[in-house]
Amino acid sequence: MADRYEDPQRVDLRVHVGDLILRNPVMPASGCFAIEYREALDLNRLGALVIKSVSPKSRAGNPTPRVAETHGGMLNSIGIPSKGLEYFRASVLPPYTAYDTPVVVSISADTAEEFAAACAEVSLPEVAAIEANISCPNLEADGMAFAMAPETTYRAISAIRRCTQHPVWAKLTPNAANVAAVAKAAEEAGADAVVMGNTVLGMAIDVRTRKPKLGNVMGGLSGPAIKPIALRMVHQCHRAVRIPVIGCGGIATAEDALEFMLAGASAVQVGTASFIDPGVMQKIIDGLQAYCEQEGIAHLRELTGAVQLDRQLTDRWLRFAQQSG
Amino acid sequence: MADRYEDPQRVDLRVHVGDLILRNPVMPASGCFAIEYREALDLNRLGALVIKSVSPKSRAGNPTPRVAETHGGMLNSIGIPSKGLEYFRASVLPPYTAYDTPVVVSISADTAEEFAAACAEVSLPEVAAIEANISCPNLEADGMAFAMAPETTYRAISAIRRCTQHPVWAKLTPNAANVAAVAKAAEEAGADAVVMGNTVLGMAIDVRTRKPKLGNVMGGLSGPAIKPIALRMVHQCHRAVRIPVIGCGGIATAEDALEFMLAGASAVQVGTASFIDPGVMQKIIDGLQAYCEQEGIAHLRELTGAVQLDRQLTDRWLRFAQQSG
Amino acid sequence: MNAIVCEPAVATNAGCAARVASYHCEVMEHRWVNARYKYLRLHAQAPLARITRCGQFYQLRCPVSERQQPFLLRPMSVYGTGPEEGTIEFLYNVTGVGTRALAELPVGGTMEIVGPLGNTFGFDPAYQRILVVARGVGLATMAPLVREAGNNGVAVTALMSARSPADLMREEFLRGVEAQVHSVYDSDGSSAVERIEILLRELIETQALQAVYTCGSHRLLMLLQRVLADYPGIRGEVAMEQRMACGMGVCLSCVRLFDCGKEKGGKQDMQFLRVCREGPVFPISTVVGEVEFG
Amino acid sequence: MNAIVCEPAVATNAGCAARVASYHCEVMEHRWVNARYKYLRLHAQAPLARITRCGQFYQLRCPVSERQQPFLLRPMSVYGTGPEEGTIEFLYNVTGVGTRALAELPVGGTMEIVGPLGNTFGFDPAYQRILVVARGVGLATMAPLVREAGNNGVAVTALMSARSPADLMREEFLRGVEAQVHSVYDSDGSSAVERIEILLRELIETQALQAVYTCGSHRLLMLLQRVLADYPGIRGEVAMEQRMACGMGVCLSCVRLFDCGKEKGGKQDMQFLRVCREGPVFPISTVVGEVEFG
Ligand SMILES: Cc1cc2nc3c(=O)[nH]c(=O)nc-3n(C[C@H](O)[C@H](O)[C@H](O)COP(=O)(O)OP(=O)(O)OC[C@H]3O[C@@H](n4cnc5c(N)ncnc54)[C@H](O)[C@@H]3O)c2cc1C
Ligand SMILES: Cc1cc2nc3c(=O)[nH]c(=O)nc-3n(C[C@H](O)[C@H](O)[C@H](O)COP(=O)(O)OP(=O)(O)OC[C@H]3O[C@@H](n4cnc5c(N)ncnc54)[C@H](O)[C@@H]3O)c2cc1C
Ligand SMILES: Cc1cc2nc3c(=O)[nH]c(=O)nc-3n(C[C@H](O)[C@H](O)[C@H](O)COP(=O)(O)O)c2cc1C
Ligand SMILES: Cc1cc2nc3c(=O)[nH]c(=O)nc-3n(C[C@H](O)[C@H](O)[C@H](O)COP(=O)(O)O)c2cc1C
Ligand code: FES
Ligand code: FES
Repeated sequence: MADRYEDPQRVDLRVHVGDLILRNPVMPASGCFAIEYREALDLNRLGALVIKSVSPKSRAGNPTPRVAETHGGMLNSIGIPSKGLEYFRASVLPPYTAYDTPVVVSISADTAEEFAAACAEVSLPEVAAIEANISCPNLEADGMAFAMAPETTYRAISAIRRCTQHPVWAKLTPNAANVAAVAKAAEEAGADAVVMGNTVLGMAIDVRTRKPKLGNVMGGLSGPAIKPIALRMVHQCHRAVRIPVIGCGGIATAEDALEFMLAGASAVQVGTASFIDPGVMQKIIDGLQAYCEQEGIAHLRELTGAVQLDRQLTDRWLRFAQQSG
Repeated sequence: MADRYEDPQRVDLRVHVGDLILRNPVMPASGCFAIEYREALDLNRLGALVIKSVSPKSRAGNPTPRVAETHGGMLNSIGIPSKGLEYFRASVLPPYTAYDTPVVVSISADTAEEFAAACAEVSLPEVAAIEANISCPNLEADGMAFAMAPETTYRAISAIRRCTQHPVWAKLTPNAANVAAVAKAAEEAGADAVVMGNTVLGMAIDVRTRKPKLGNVMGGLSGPAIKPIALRMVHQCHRAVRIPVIGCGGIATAEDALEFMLAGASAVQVGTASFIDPGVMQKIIDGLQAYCEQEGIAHLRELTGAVQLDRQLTDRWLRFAQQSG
Repeated sequence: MNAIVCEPAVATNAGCAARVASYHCEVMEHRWVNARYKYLRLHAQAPLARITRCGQFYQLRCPVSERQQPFLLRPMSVYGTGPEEGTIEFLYNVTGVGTRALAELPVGGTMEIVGPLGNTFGFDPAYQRILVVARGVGLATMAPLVREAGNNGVAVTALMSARSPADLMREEFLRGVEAQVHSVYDSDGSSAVERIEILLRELIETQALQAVYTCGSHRLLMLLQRVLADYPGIRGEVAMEQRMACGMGVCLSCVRLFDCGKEKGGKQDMQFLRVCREGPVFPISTVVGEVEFG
Repeated sequence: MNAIVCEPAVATNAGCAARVASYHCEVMEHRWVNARYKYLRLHAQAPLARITRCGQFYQLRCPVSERQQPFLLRPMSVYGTGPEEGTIEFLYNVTGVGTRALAELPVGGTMEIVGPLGNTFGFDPAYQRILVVARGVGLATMAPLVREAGNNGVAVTALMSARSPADLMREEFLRGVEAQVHSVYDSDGSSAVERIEILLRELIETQALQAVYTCGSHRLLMLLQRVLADYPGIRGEVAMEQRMACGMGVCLSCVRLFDCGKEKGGKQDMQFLRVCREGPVFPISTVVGEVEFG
């Protein structure tokens, strides 16, 4: 059945994320999107709609100031303010499901059991997939989170897997030392995709007042500054797992999105860039279209993992270099 | 005894790194400095001279291209080209020791034993301290290095400690998940200071050629982009250990240096910024001087760790927020 | 989109037809009005004058230069619009990275602005007289309100507070609208809270005020809250500030706590509201006078 | 600092008195010379003309704009200096992020340049005739050499290769110096290697050449290496390019492998040398003709 909001051009921008088919690979990153963006974007033209993480427990979020800018990026310590799942289902979710675009609910929770129960609760017919935010810097533990290690990742995702038939995406953190192993644990525990990645824990100080720039002292770094880190991790995950990888971190242009796809992403999430231009996601989609036309690419999804690696290069270099004294 | 190159002004810029007293906290980061900078700087006015890492084994370094720029930073995969320690002692070291500034030799090695032997070999009277580069992304192991974990850090540093009386600085990597634990391991193994940190492993792809921008595929991200990450880690190390922390990562201005000192650094290293302006270290020193004069600070070293944290803030915030529905 | 606070967010936004966009503008005029403030007039190929309402703000993409590289957009109240459809004006204080970069923008240069954002002042053309209490940059925010009053034949009393007469910017505030102006200064002590309180109460008692608006001073806001508590019939509104990232209600960085009155159960109903979305204009009575959080 | 390759790095640099600095320059002239190349004339409050030598380069801090944010400096050969002490010229191809940003720099604007960097062409004023073999941007690098030859009464033969006559930039290369010019083009097939080889051998046989210099084409470089092997008495030099970060010999990013001839033991002495420091000018005979590394 043809998607009536599908781009009518010759190029096929559709991508697969497990069993889900998205009309294009561009979706918002959780926490950097809310229904208000319908004022700036046609939500029927995005690949998916990812909602701000919700936690089953009611939470106030972190002290203000909650944002600070850095070179080529920003720090945030919003936390996950939440009025609980009941409020979420009754008042937050409905406007998103009014569109013809798959809705992804992001869950944040403190324990594996809480995660599982929350995911079960949002496994509604109108929800296309559940993103488990096992990566949000848990600041009480100095930045530690489930996705910091393969074991805790496995525990959280398998608990969730037992409680839902919905596609589960595991959102990993770039603060982990070995993301490939973490991605593998998520895959083994039954995740349908991994989202790589979240913000990198950072800090900034005002040298005049000598105070931290964030009320919460530390916070997550996002934006173009972290793009090379996220891209590297997407590539590492792509090499480590068979499930799709969704790239996230610093994407602001169609070129950035293409770089992530070449590195191994099946789809991409756009976060901070929307704060600079709320219409940026549509511009990225248009740019992907234009690139495919220029380069004669019929199906955008063929680019996933298509980076050209020359596996013998280093060997050849070393042989070449051996000639040197 | 007065240092004749010490800045003659009222402000005391001297800092202590263990038993070493530096005339000011500003020194180059290893690999971003070589004797050629004497053409652009008075090396007698820097806090210390840190030489490019040398490995006991002869190595060619990585394939070209070895550098690529990113938003607010750069990637490098130079590797550690080396002609061995004998060449180093005979031909590399001597011009550095001609100055009245402490010389720090940086060692890179593949095993703990190789590290220990190399450190012993460079424990020369004209060498003020040895920096053990246990952090350089070991790209054959997908970015793994000694400093990725406390155990391997402890092993490398204690092997070194047994073989030298010289001050040993452990250079840690931001790719580790828990730098505080790694710093603690270095301290327990007998390091005199930790240098936090090195480059963050990253990647970039040219979307036209579809090839990685670095011959080596992945490389280390440095420059202003990583500053908030390095700063956070300096602060975490400062809270975790009693030995001095030397801050490194994205420092380009006096304000940046001050931010690192407030976060807990006793001294700072400047890397990539010198590539943009080879005279930048002197400008940073002058800026520290000016800041101290403006703010009425007599001894710069008092700023170490002087960030003003309000430890009750979150509690107060939560009580405040509890009022909300 | 008036300042009717404490409705559930969903209801506030439902069916909202306003369009927010990034507008490419040309700099038509850009000059210092005193040692710290600059006046900026932009022109876009879009009917900004028509779509922008009194009290709203835009987020400005300050230019990037070698020395200043602002990343986030900067929220700025609309100081004025028109007479051309595409014309919009700002009046801003040159303080940090972004506004210093902005100050270097040459006439003929271009910049992006995102908006219109936020709610509007609650103003009724049938009012007889309003009181505006301004300090510093607050006058940029309330200038459109003064103009609207002028256009509608509503009398204006202005209480202007400044460090010294040189900082007052009286002409910049009134822009030709007739008003009864009371100026107070730090330099001669006339801006002391006790003295302003006496003046305020006198104005309220003697003038038939329907509404009081303020912006730019926490101290004056708290004073007004106290004084207006005695006059529940008078509308009192304030335009607030907070650090922002998205400016559109999405990121939750710009929250402040508000006291939305008694719930049915008798408990105070305190809510975190987004300054960029439920605000920037709030009823003065709802402001929680905390000062310890940034 | 001539192109005497393969000395140990330490010796090359020892006692080096040259000063490298970041110079703040004003843009005096900036214009397109054809569809892809721009000419840039800068002025600094420093005797750049006096301290800069033939074949050296500077690193340019390209301006930062909303759309282009180059981070690293861009290496550019000096196209000319003087007549004023503070004047320096560049001729550059607008290709990527940095040069596109550079192309937007207005006359009257300012930029930083770092230098002078690198070694120089080996040129002897006593020469009778030199041959310069240029393609594309190579002519910017060799233009000062042509001028120096002209100033010293040394005859110049120029072999210029281009896509088409419109791309040749003959006047830009010679800048008034008399020369015997042979132009070859891709468009009419005259730039084919076999045809150039015939031309080259003829020139070498018939003209009393003391030196041959080249820049801008790997293909021509390899051809020259082959041809010059038959004429060991002729000095052959090439200016090379490589990705750079520091430009000063510090970071080791700009290495290429060179063949420095037989060692005592009879083994080939191959060395990684820094294009920014031991170069950019190298003896043609030492170039290792690899093409597979970037
Ligand atoms: C709704 C609204 C309307 C405003 N209207 C005006 C106006 O008309 N004229 C005017 O001069 N100023 C106005 N301000 C304040 C203005 O946004 C800040 O002065 C400006 O952001 C400072 O930026 P900077 O880069 O110069 O300062 P920096 O200190 O370098 O800014 C660093 C960060 O802090 C933020 N920030 C700093 N001060 C403030 C502040 N007071 N409020 C919110 N964020 C801040 C910046 O946006 C930036 O993200 C308004 C603020 C808000 C929220
Ligand atoms: C010693 C030397 C002298 C040069 N002289 C001239 C000259 O006079 N005129 C001229 O037009 N060009 C010259 N070049 C080439 C010039 O440096 C590049 O064209 C320029 O760096 C491209 O920058 P970009 O930002 O436009 O391209 P991008 O592709 O966006 O650059 C990305 C990165 O790659 C580097 N890079 C790209 N191409 C080259 C190259 N060919 N050589 C070295 N680095 C490169 C850039 O410096 C930058 O770091 C010279 C190069 C060297 C090494
Ligand atoms: C203000 C803000 C709030 C965020 N909130 C969430 C969140 O609730 N859940 C989550 O999984 N990620 C959250 N993130 C992380 C983003 O989804 C994204 O992973 C990260 O910002 C990196 O992408 P970017 O560089 O494109 O912004 C948040 C990021 C920002 C900047
Ligand atoms: C080109 C380059 C080469 C480097 N070589 C080394 C090295 O040999 N040894 C080492 O410990 N660190 C090396 N580093 C890392 C730097 O010392 C420094 O830790 C890092 O660049 C972060 O600091 P910065 O952002 O100020 O550059 C190198 C960095 C760069 C950019
Ligand atoms: S600034 Fe993002 S919600 Fe207000
Ligand atoms: S560019 Fe750094 S060594 Fe040549």
